[in-house]
Amino acid sequence: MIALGQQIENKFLEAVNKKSGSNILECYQCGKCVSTCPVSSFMDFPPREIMQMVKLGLKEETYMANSMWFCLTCAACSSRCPREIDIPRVMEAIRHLAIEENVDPDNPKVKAIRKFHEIFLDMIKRYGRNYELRMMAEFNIRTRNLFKDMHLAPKALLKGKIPLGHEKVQRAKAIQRMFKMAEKLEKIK
Amino acid sequence: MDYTKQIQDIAGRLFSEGKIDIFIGYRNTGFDENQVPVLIHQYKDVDQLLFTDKSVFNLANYLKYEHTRNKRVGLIVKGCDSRALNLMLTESQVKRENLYIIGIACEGVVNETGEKAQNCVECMMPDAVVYDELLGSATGKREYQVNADIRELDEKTLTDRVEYFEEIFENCIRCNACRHSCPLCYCAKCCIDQETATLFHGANTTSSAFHALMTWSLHLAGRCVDCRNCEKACPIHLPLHLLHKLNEKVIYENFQENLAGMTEGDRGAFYKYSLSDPDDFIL
Amino acid sequence: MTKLTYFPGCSAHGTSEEFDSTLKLVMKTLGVEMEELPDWNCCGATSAHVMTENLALALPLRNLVLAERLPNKTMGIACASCYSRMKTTKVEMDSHPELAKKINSTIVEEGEYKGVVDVKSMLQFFYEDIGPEAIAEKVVYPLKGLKVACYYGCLLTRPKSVTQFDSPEYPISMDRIMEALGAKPTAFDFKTECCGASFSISDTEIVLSLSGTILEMARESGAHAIVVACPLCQSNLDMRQPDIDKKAGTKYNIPVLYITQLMALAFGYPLKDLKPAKHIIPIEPALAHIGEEIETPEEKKKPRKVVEAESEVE
Amino acid sequence: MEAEIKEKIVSMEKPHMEAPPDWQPVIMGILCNWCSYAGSDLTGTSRIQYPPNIRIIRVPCSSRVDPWFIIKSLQTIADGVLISGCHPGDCHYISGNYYARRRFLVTKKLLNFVGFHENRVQFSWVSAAEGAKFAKVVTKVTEDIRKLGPLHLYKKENS
Amino acid sequence: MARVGVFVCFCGANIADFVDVPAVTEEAKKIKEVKYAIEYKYMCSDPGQQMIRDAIVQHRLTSVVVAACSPRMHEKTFRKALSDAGMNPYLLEVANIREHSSWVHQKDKKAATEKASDLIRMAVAKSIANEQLHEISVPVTKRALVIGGGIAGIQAALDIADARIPVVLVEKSPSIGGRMAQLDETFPTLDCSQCILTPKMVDVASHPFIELLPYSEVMELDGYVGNYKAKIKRKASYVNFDTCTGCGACWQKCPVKVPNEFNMGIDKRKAIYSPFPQAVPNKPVIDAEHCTMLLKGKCGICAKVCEKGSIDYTMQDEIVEREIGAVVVATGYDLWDPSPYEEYGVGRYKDIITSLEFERMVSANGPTGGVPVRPSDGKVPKRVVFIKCVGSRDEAKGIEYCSKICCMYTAKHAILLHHKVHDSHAYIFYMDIRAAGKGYEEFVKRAQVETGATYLRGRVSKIYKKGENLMVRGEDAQLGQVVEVEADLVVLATAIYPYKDNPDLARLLGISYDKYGYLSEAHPKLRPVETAKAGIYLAGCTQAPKDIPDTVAQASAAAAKVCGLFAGDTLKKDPMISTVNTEFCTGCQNCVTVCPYQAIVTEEIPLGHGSKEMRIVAKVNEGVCQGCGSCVAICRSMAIDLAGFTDMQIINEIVSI
Repeated sequence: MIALGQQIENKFLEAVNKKSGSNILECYQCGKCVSTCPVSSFMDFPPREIMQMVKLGLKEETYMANSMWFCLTCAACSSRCPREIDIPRVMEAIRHLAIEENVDPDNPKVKAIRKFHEIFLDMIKRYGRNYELRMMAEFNIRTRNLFKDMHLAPKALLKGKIPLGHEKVQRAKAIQRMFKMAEKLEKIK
Repeated sequence: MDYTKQIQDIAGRLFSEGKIDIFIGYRNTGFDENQVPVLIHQYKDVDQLLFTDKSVFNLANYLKYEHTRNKRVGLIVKGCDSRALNLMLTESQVKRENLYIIGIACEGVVNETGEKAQNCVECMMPDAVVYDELLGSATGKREYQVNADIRELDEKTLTDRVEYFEEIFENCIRCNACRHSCPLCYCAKCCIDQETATLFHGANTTSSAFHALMTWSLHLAGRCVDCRNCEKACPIHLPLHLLHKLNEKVIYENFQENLAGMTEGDRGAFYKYSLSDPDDFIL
Repeated sequence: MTKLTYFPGCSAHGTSEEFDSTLKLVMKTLGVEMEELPDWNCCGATSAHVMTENLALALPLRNLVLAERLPNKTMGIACASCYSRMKTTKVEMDSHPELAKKINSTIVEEGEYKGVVDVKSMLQFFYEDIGPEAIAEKVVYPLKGLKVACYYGCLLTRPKSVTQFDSPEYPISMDRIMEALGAKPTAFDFKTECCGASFSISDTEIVLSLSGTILEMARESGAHAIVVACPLCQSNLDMRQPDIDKKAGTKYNIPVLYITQLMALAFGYPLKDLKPAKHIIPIEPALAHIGEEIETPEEKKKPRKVVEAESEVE
Repeated sequence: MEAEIKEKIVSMEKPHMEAPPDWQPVIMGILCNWCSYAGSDLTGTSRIQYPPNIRIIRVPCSSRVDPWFIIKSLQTIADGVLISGCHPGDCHYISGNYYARRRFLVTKKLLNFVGFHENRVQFSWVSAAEGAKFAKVVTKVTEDIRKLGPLHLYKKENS
Repeated sequence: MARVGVFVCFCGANIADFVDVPAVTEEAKKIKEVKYAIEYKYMCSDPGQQMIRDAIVQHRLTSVVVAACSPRMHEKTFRKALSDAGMNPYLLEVANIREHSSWVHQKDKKAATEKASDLIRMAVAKSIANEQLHEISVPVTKRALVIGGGIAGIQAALDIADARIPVVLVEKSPSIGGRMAQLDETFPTLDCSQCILTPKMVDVASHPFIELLPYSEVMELDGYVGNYKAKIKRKASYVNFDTCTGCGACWQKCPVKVPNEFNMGIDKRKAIYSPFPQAVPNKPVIDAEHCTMLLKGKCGICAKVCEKGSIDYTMQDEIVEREIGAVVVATGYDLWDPSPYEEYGVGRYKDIITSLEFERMVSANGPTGGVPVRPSDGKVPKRVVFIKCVGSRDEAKGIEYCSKICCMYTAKHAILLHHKVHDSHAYIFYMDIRAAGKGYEEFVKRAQVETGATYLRGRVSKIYKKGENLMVRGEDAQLGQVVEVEADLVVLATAIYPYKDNPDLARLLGISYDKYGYLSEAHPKLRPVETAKAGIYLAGCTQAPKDIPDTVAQASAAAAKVCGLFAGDTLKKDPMISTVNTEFCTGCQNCVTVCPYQAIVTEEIPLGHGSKEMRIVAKVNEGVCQGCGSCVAICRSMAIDLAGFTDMQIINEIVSI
């Protein structure tokens, strides 16, 4: 059972609304997003339920969900939402709030996804561009799943699918400065 | 620009054919270079007539008076004058069938110092828009220009504008020459002479001048053709065009209306509306 | 000659080299001069907007600012993900000048964003700037007989507020281009369903399931091949196909081709220019259908419901 | 910043004129009978409070408002004028407010041109249902005019 | 010299608590023209009114100011008190010191009191300029015009005609009956629509007080309440209705086939046709857009087979004029076009139909003989998915409002499907079930329990084709699972949308409409059948979505309004209208241009006293003028004034404080 009624001021809802630019109170729970979402069956709580949880101000429960990490940002839901809520941005808002508040749910899949993104960003920070082979390898090393997708690698390499060299941005300094500045901006708010 | 010969010919023809009772034109003052309007009643007087770039007055004004009413009149109109005439026609003040109109494709008249007058420099429609006969070759509609004085005043601070206009309203002596010289001020009894308006003002005070000039300019908003008869008539040379040109600018920029009197049947901006008129100034 | 700034993205220089190379051939035929954006950087997809707010805008903004240094009015983007990020950034920057200023401050040394360069996906460029008619004119080897399922993926047409291009549910631009090439687009309902590309490394299970459905529906529609305009879609649907087959016990064998590969073929370039060896699922069997007569489609039968207003006389 | 703006507003028109200490602005409100007057009645019935500086005149329609009512008000007691009518499309008399809107814009610009601060003359659309909006509008207008101080321009000499 | 009496009301505590009433009265006494001032607890009460009456007589008052509540509240009451005392009621002015002072300045009694004094000063000043006015009475033409011959128009026409008031019923199509004639059975009782509607249609045709004008449209409406003049176009039917017997030989032999609008295009009709068998009048018309004889001059078969010789290819549209006193607008609704729902494949799949198409299929007189079939292959569907709220409640693709009737007719469709195809099953995707109405919830229960229809709560997100069938995917929110139904047929409960020509009609009638095109009522709660224009009333879906019971109720209400309007021989009218002072009028006719009611005309008067020359001046039509004052404000020579709100009165108010 979830006890309701303590929160007269729903700060969580306000925060999500502000960050996402949508008003979640407009959601009338039609569920069109859920059947639209290609990954809703992989989520603990499909988008419709996330909306309701935000409406009720269930912050911790929402942060613990994997839904926003699974969101593909494919925007299929928002293009069908009869109330024109930008659901991917709502998911994004919740994700960013969770990161800001250092919430790290103990969910291996979410951890893997987060790890992937961290490696990805790290790679851009270092080289300015991405390189799939290194990406795959680093991901497998860091998630201690060395042999995942290894069956694809030789085939892909053989077919020339994945080149061996890694391209880099010449003014890599600019990229690194950008990262530093962006991080600073993030903290200013 | 000199159409003296043509005008004398036409006026002579009209009189000899018995088509008109009166011809309104210009003649020399007799004592200086300037010209004054003249009403001619017979053929023998046509050689007084002339038309040059000193023919500044708007002759349509003389159609509002008793002695031309329901008479057959021939007259000369420049671009601006013709627009005033157009409005008078639309507002049923004159009958088209009573008029023989000599339109001028105007090249601009001069001011006292002999330069091209400001309203002619900024004129949007120098050709007569209504005429029986057009003299000169039409050059067509020009780009709209914001009046130079308005532009200058707009840049001033409010305080400066207050000072500037206070002087104008203070100097006005309420002689009503402006009103009498305006072809579009044809009311039998002007509203500012009526009881409701006069009740609370002295006759010649700043406040009454303010009230009179503001009311006057608002009654001419969307109708003033910028002929500047009023300014020429004003004994103390007040820049009366400022009020009219400001209204014209606001109307032109906000309502996308044609200038006053450009088309026949157009009564001016205040007598119609558009759903898309600006609404953002309203709370 | 039309000029275009070209943003290849990491994939075009990586997994999807055949997209890059055929794109260049096609542009040559169409008389478009492509100028690669100098010193471009990764747009951040798909990680930057997942993790951070500002970086997600800053990374694409640098590219936009760099593009403004070139005289070209339009930047064509090969990858749908890159396109989405860049266009989103452009829309955000153009509609929120305050935000633009803030984000711009992270890359001051690169210059100031002015918002003068338009961003288009290659598909959009083909459809809007070149047009199916102009493409049809260049065809020397019509692809008659080839039935293709046009797969747009999520980001080429969505969200509508960002892309302002075609329909988010049932787009037709690629179909029109395919028709211009002489191929027959099939009635394919999963044109814009997501293939799950952003999880291609981190959660393969999702990818297998989503891409599997798309392959299933493509086969259902009777297509010989799937056409795509995005490297991520291509690599997912092609490279993962053996895995999908293995997991679901199917045998789809549907090659996944880039729109530019078919264009190049129709424009008369030899098969080897398509780099068929790069495909995991061989493309030759599908291309063998070219030249076949297509059986009379069923739609020709008289419909019961009369929708046309035309009258007919017995 | 805000203080700067405030100072600027006050320093317009006639900067040397100071308001007497107990000065209260007088605002002439001209309201159309069907929307705004009804709306102002609703403000009353809802007991929504607003500053007591406005004096209300009822007219049938905003199109009844001759610009010289505004001029007259400004020349006599009023420091500011508020005119309110039905929202566009809601006019009880079909199109009255559209005609009025044009006149208002020109009047406002003309008055501003000859030296009246633009906040001296304000317009609003208030429907019969917008009691709260009416209070908000009156409060805003009153505050605007309070900031501007007493009006000294072209006042009737014998008032 | 004016002698004004001021009467200040305490309004119990309403005014007295926040305004110092005695001080206000004292202040009023100081005004020069005020000869008498007094306060009282309740001015509107009988003793209060008596005080006013007494004072008028005793103090020989020339005008009266009551300082109390809003004039919108009690102006009439006090006017009556004045006339009871033998004084012209329009010499009253009300100072609104309650709504405009005591209620809105409750925290500042001093300021509220000052303001109240000022308001009284203004009212006194205004009242000095008040003039005696007299109510205007206008004659009434006792004939009503009903626009639209659906159930709303039929009901309104019958009710008005039954009160022995002549009615002109104008219907655009060849027959009356409207949307209701297209329905099979009606909720919640499942009586057959034809069975209950056709008797009423026949009544209309045979009623001595109803003039039925089918195949006609209203082109113009001039005038004002009680005195309208309508121009009605009778479209050329090319059939002489007087001689035609409706035998049907013509339409049986006509070779031209056209999609049948009455059956939503499912089958075809001929170019000469009567829309349906029970049509009233049951006479055919020729569709000029498709008839080959009229288009190309070839054919002429109908004329050959007509024994009565009723076919006349040379017939022309005809304009008829009717003088009428009131109008009932009942133009009904259209269905919203669902094509923005691309994710449903609307337009791509034949087996997705709208609810009205389904209705025609299950109708006994419908194109498929009462059995639903799949448009693609003609098979009888077994699994039918109904999707509610298609277009309704959807800001993104459709419209914001709830169409009100879809919940009920979808339940009905489920039941009808079960009746017609016993081994079928209905799946209904819904968002909410809105079944507020007598017997409605019970009806939905019947659909759920008796026919076992599966109700799934969720909006459908996608429909795609798999083989022959359609896969319908949506969430079952109760289950929290995405479900997919393999359907033979999908029926969209598309939204109700106002009749497409409503905006044009509204402009023609001079009434307003909302952003969708629904005609606007004068007040959403208290004047739901009136429009803002006197004498024009609304009935049915032209005003908002409605079901049949509500439509009939509103139609009867509109009829009652018409009967009420016609109860007297004349209409009384407020005298607050414009008058022209011809002395000042310049005849510029700007007032004619701006008058929204065309109430100003011109007349010629002698130029001067005894002069033969004439000049043009404006003239106000008393019956038409509504008293807006637009003409007054634009009249530069101040020749027009508005009684009750004269320039003098308003200026007096402005300068009084």
